[in-house]
Amino acid sequence: MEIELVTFGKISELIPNQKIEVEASNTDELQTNLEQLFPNLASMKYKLALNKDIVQSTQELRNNDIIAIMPPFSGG
Amino acid sequence: MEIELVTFGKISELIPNQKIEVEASNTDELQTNLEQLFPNLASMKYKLALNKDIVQSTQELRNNDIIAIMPPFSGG
Amino acid sequence: MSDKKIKNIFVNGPIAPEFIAKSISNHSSKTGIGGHSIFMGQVRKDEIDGKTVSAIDYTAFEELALDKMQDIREAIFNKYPLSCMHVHHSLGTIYAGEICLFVFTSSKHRKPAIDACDEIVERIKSALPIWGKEIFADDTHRWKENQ
Amino acid sequence: MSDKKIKNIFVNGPIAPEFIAKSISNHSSKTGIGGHSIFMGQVRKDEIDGKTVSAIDYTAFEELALDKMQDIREAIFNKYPLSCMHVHHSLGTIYAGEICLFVFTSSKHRKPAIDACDEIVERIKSALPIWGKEIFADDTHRWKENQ
Repeated sequence: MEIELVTFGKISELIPNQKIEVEASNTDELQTNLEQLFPNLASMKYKLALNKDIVQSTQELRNNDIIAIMPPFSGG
Repeated sequence: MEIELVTFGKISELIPNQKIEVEASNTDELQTNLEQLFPNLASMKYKLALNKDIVQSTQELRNNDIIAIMPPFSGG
Repeated sequence: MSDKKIKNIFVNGPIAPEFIAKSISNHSSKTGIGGHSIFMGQVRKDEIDGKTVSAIDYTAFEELALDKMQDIREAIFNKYPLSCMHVHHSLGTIYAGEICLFVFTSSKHRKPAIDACDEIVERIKSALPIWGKEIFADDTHRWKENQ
Repeated sequence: MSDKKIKNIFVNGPIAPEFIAKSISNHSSKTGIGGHSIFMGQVRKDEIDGKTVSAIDYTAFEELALDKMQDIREAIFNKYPLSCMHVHHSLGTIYAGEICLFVFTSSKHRKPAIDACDEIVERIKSALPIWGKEIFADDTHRWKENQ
């Protein structure tokens, strides 16, 4: 299925926003896929958000879901 | 000897600034004198200052000393 | 998510002292307030490996940040007896010496305003998806990390 | 007593938001500052035994207060790594809704500014010989007492 990747901060310099085809039924599987697609990611600290909710434990994926990849926050 | 009384806050409404003759060699004796002269004072919470230093323990008095009578602070 | 209207906290560019003054004077009609607490974050001209920070460029995942801020707002109002709470965070390029964060709390007595302001700042730094890119004088950059 | 120049903290009348804005913008050239903390006291329109406070009239034993404030200033600078500290307290009649106390601290990181500001406010309330007379709408009054 297709998902939309949105990236922020330092990670936006490595992975541009894009739509990708993935074989993943949940966010845990997606994370493994992403780290294969983008090997840099494996060594970085990041969180995922699914359709604007931060992923705390694995969530099911649907076609056209939006996945944000977020490095550690540094606001304030 | 003569001392100068300076009063503040609520106490300034009861005891105006004035010079008084006292028989007192230190601030403890003075306090007793003051509470006889101004009976209202005995039932009030207050601190004395001698020449702009707050009296923590008894201090010797000299002629023309300035004694401030201060009710509890309420700044801020 | 609550049904309450989501407040925007983001402003483009630095937060001007005049904006802060206006915000303070807006509270003069709220005569139940006895204490106001304010925190302001200012961009530092840090020196890092011999290079000088000239500005921070802030970006955010705005929708998620505003949702998270709404959660913080509700938690803080439940925890402290506040009269008011205002939060503003800059986006875009903020030069050293300029203000990038403004948190303003008010309450009847001083303690809740002070404690709430402190807690809001901590929560903003840890929970809001905002990123600061430190721009050096030579136009290179480094992504900031909160400790 | 120290040999340092004693700073005045007293202003006649309320502290204007524009004064606060000016004070904030004076710090934009101090680019080592990362966090500012401000506390402001505002006069409340309290209701006491059916009467409404319309203003507080502040008086002080000014010389003693400035000496004590100097002690506080030195203790705070010894305890916290501050860049700046500013304190202003009103004298005279301050109407409900107006600002009577302004404490402003700045430091490289946020924590010292926040903690110092909090401690300064506590110390001002307990140690400075200042008295507030609450003036009611009917022109009677009551002397305020800090809890």
